[in-house]
Amino acid sequence: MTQVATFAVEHSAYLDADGKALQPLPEALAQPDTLRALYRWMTLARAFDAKAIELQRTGRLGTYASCLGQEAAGVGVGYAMQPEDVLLPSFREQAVQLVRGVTATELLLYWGGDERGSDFHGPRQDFPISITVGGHAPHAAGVALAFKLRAEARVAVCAIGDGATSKGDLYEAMNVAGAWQLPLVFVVNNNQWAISMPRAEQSAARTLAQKAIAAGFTGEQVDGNDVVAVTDVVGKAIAHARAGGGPRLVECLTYRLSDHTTVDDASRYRSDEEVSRHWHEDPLKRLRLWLEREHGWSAEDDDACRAECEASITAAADAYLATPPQAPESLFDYLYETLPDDLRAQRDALLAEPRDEHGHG
Amino acid sequence: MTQVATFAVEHSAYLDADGKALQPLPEALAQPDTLRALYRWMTLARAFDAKAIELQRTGRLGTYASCLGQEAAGVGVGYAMQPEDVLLPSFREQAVQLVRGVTATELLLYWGGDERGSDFHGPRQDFPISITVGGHAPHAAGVALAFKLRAEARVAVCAIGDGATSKGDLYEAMNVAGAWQLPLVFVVNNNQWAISMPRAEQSAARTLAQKAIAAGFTGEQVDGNDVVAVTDVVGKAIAHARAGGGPRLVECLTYRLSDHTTVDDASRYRSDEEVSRHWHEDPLKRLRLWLEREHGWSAEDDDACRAECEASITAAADAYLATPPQAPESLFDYLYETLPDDLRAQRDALLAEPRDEHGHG
Amino acid sequence: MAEHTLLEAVNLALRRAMADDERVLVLGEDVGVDGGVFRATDGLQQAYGANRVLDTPLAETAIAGIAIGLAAQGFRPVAEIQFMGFIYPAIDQLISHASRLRTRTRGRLSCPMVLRAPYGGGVHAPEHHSESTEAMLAHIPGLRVVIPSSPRRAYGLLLAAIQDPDPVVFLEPKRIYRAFREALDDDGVALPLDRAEILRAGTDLTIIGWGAMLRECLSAAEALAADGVSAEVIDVATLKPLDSATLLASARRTGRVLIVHEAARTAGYGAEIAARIAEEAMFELEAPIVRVTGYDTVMPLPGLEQKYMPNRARILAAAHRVLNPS
Amino acid sequence: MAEHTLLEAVNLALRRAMADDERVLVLGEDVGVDGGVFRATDGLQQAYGANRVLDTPLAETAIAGIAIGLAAQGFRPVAEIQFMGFIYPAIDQLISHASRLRTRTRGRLSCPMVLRAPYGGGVHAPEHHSESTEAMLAHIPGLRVVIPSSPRRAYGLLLAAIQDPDPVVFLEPKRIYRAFREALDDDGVALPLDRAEILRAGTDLTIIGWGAMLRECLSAAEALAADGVSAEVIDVATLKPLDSATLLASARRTGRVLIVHEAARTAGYGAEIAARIAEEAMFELEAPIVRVTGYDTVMPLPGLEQKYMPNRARILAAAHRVLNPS
Ligand SMILES: Cc1ncc(C[n+]2csc(CCOP(=O)(O)OP(=O)(O)O)c2C)c(N)n1
Ligand SMILES: Cc1ncc(C[n+]2csc(CCOP(=O)(O)OP(=O)(O)O)c2C)c(N)n1
Ligand SMILES: [Mg+2]
Ligand SMILES: [Mg+2]
Repeated sequence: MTQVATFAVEHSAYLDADGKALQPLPEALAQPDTLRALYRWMTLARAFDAKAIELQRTGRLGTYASCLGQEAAGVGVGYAMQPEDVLLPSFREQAVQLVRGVTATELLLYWGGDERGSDFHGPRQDFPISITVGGHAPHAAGVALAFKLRAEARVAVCAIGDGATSKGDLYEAMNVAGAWQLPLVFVVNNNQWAISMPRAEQSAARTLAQKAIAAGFTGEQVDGNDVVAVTDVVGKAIAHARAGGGPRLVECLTYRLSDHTTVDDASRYRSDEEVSRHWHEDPLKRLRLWLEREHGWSAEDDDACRAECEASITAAADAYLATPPQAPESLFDYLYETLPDDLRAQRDALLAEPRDEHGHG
Repeated sequence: MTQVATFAVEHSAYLDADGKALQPLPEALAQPDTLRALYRWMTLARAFDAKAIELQRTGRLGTYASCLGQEAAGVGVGYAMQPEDVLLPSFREQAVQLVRGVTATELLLYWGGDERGSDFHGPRQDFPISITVGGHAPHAAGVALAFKLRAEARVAVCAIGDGATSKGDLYEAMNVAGAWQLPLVFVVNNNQWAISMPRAEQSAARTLAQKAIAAGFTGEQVDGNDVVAVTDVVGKAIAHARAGGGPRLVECLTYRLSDHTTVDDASRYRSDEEVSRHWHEDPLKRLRLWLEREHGWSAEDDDACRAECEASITAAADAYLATPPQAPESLFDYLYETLPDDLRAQRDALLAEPRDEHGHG
Repeated sequence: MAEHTLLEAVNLALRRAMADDERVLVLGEDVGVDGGVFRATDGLQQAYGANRVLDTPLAETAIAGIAIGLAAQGFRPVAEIQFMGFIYPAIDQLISHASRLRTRTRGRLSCPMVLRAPYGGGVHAPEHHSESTEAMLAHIPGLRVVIPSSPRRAYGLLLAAIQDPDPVVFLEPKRIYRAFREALDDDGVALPLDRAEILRAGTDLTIIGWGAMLRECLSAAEALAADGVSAEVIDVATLKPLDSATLLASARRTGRVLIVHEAARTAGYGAEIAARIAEEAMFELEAPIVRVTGYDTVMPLPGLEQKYMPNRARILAAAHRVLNPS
Repeated sequence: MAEHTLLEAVNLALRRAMADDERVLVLGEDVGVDGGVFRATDGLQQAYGANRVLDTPLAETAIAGIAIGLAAQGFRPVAEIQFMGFIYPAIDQLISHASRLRTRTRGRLSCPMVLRAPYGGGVHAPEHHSESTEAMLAHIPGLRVVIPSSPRRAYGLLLAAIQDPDPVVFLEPKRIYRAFREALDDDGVALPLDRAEILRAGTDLTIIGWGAMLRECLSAAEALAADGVSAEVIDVATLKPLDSATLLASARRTGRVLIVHEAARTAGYGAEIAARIAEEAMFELEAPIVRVTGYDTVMPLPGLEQKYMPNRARILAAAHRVLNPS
């Protein structure tokens, strides 16, 4: 027997759960302004999450998938991207989307059951949320191929969960991305659960990063609750892809502190004890401790930051709640660029139905 | 950065292209009787192939996918299996099927467009040929799961091509097989081409064996033109799976000496020079040279072997050609166990049509 | 006799089938420990163990394909697809393999599997969670497609589907999972897989539907009765094979036919029923056959969902057209 | 004007589209160096380079999904699925994404892609190589489904499909890829994507079909003419959106309708056409609407293929039933 190939998976981390540095922070990210900005984005994401759950609980939002505990993985990815890059998000990427410039009002519209929430006014080329697990991965390959064919220095970033790594769609997209050396970064948000399926039962692969080996490119792990590590490692992967180096996969090790969605009851399949244990890993806490220790961040600073974020989210929620509903005929109006004659009668029938006016919720 | 996982892919070979031993042959396979049996199966497979192509060229068989040059990969797998194991073949596995006990007449019936060719009288639980590339891989996981649930010491063997390794179906099946530690061996018949797509363009993965890393189990390479190596390595993988060790993947490095099928013209996408070069690797030749050198195999022995195989295939072909066609209503008779009332009228309509009698071809 | 919801009836039928036949297995995403996202498989893993109730990785192609392999090996797998909107990665397995294994091998192998999925709209769910594409499946030769409309029918039809020696797609109208209860005897008695049921007898008009739409149909029939119109309401129940005889007999009796489904209109299954009646009973009709269906649009997010779904008012308006053809 | 086969017409249309619009890309298995297993893309890679004609790995989900990504980015991808029998792994991408991208984003993104696939039986091919499941696709809101019946129509319809701003599935009847030639001007003129075409005018009977079946229909019409029956033959061409007006007008004129397709009968697209005529023009018909279709069985291996396929004899037998309803 001869060894014909060997592979390794690396893991990176900068800040531990107590906000202590495991190694010197990367120069570019170590600046207090940058760290404060990252912290503020995470705080905003958490405020958004809380508001969304509140709205859902009071019947003013639809089923909602919380990103509680995963803010670092989200914000780090958003921060590592350039505006001209394109994000293809799954349904738990509110944090990335906020950093990308999708407004909280748009996100609420979407989760409130209104398609206009996906008509982002900020990142016009970003993809809408993919509810089909893994279904957007091939689109990411197509977007990245577009960049490559046009010789644009842009990168597609496809965000998926640990559960999605079991889907053939993702694998096919990864294999093509490798074969064609596409400028595409896959970010696996490994929050340890796919509804009730724990990570260990999802796959016998020791790491999800090693999924990339099958497609012929590098996969690596990062502490997904360490926003510095996520920003750094994803940033490098994006830079590598932008420079023509081909795809990369980054597995962010994090934890879903919430139920799967507002219709899930996670206590059916995991213990409170497990969840509490993971609160210790909270991504906000560790960066706050670092900021306190290294950059004089005070309780007042923290309160102010939180208050500002909450106010901005409340304003967004008010704007959402005040948005009049879509016209029913919009069902037809966005189906094709031009409505085929064949559908006119159906649209007319819809218009002939009695209309009741109502707001969101 | 910390290394959290490392992997390696091994390659095995015993006989080189000139029939010289690269290392001592495994005891069990080194016996002259065994080697002669393996050689005879390969000769039979080649005779079958030649006959099938002759029948196709003369309008007496449908489109046919030749296994020329891949006899070792096929025979080795068949030889390594136990009768109670289950084979799930792709469409180029005539050699395995023959060893499994599918008759040449059945194979010809199938390729002649008659479903009865998949009603194997030998290996009753083996799956029929899967024309959908990779589509049978999930079935293999189901079969292996059945064995595991019933605590039977049986193994499912799923044969696919290099092209199939790009399919999500295969990946999903592999991932489940790993997660559930199923008694399942995947054999990748890497014949370097998927119709016109060369192996190197199919995937950036350096080896196809490493696809298994994504699913958390071992993948290895073997010289697929060395029937000793194939039998040995696949045999060990099967034994490992039978003993409860979980799945394995074996990549057989071989070469498709023929066109993709009888409707393909490979000269459009690869050079004659490339093909001739690979004739040097011929699996029959190398074992014949070994038998000659080590076990006194003579030209007469070889002629006799070939003649016996050809006669048996000719008899099988005659039986095929003499088989009366199926009754048209068999279209309905095997659709459900009991034909639903709703289809009776359609069956009656079919029966009312004028019938013309005809044989195969 | 205890009263049960449709969801409980599904659970009861699964329990009963697993108790009676050890070849019956349940597999799917979150069906085990969690008991299914709707709780259809609640308690099954506790009762029958993790070897008979298997949580699968997140992979619908694999789920369907594994069920095929198990079925070929003599098990009776009942696989769940979490929502019908995620059935599409399994369609290749259904059309290319499950439905063909018997005919492909001339009966040597067969595929006695059930693929269950909650289907349909009206529950204010995210995108892809309100699909109703039964017509695509009913086009596939070799499959059976079954849709219950009540707890009792869900129980009997699911038992039948599990006992059937061929592949069955069993679509559960999630909108009425918990909408009402029905007295139900857990007696293990299966219903036939090729019979429509007349839910309400009538003489002036035949209303044909399936799944959750039948509640709208029955409610419309009630309203028509108040106006002195006697509407017959038929639950198709087995879309494939279709019980044409019952539908045709009713159409001939009433002379007026309305077909209701929430799926998009074009190439929906209502077309098949209309076509059969037009072919077999046209001269006995007093009015054109009218379909009340979802529009040929994408099922919208919840904000406009109610605009999409056919309802009592739309059925009544159509009934009046059928009763007074211009 | 040169004479071309349907296959050559497809090739010409692709060349023309690529020459006229650099956003047009071709991708699929074996479409590049090999020129496609039927040679539909022959010479394109030589002419336009490997950056515009891409050989993909063997992965149909990816092929469809990549086309969606390209389309959203402003390209006009023309993806090939080698045979319709391998389109099923791409169905999820079609129904869940391609057809929804525009409405999902309220027009912010769109999906101007074409998915081409050879379809239909009659060429003595292996299993899965003779599929005809157009009805499943025609049920998907937001898609267009187009099927040409001749070289000229293939050329014009494919150009139109490529120019269309929304996703189009373009199914090519492989049985007539090389069956006959037609004079064809490579003038870049597209045909409308919502018009049926009357191939032969008639007064006594309307025969409606698409794809390769139209040859059988025309041949039947010929035979009927010899018997003094004037049959009108209509090529549906665009199954989605359907040109109901042309079909209804003909049905009203002749009063007798025959619908022909090789797909399985139940929930086939013939049902939709029958249902529309039954709803809109029933009182103007002199005979029941009759469908001549493939059986509700799996398409057999070549040995029995001819027993499965509708043909002139079956059409004629049905025509006589429609002409003399009992
Ligand atoms: C193709 C598909 N199958 C099933 C579902 C139902 N579902 C929604 S989320 C989910 C689990 C996803 O797990 P993971 O990928 O880890 O993402 P997470 O929810 O943890 O963020 C499932 C099964 C779906 N949306 N899409
Ligand atoms: C799902 C699917 N897609 C496409 C095809 C058409 N096709 C038949 S064989 C083949 C290439 C297969 O290559 P490989 O897996 O390497 O097997 P080989 O033919 O070399 O034995 C293709 C594309 C198919 N049969 N199934
Ligand atoms: Mg997860
Ligand atoms: Mg190959």
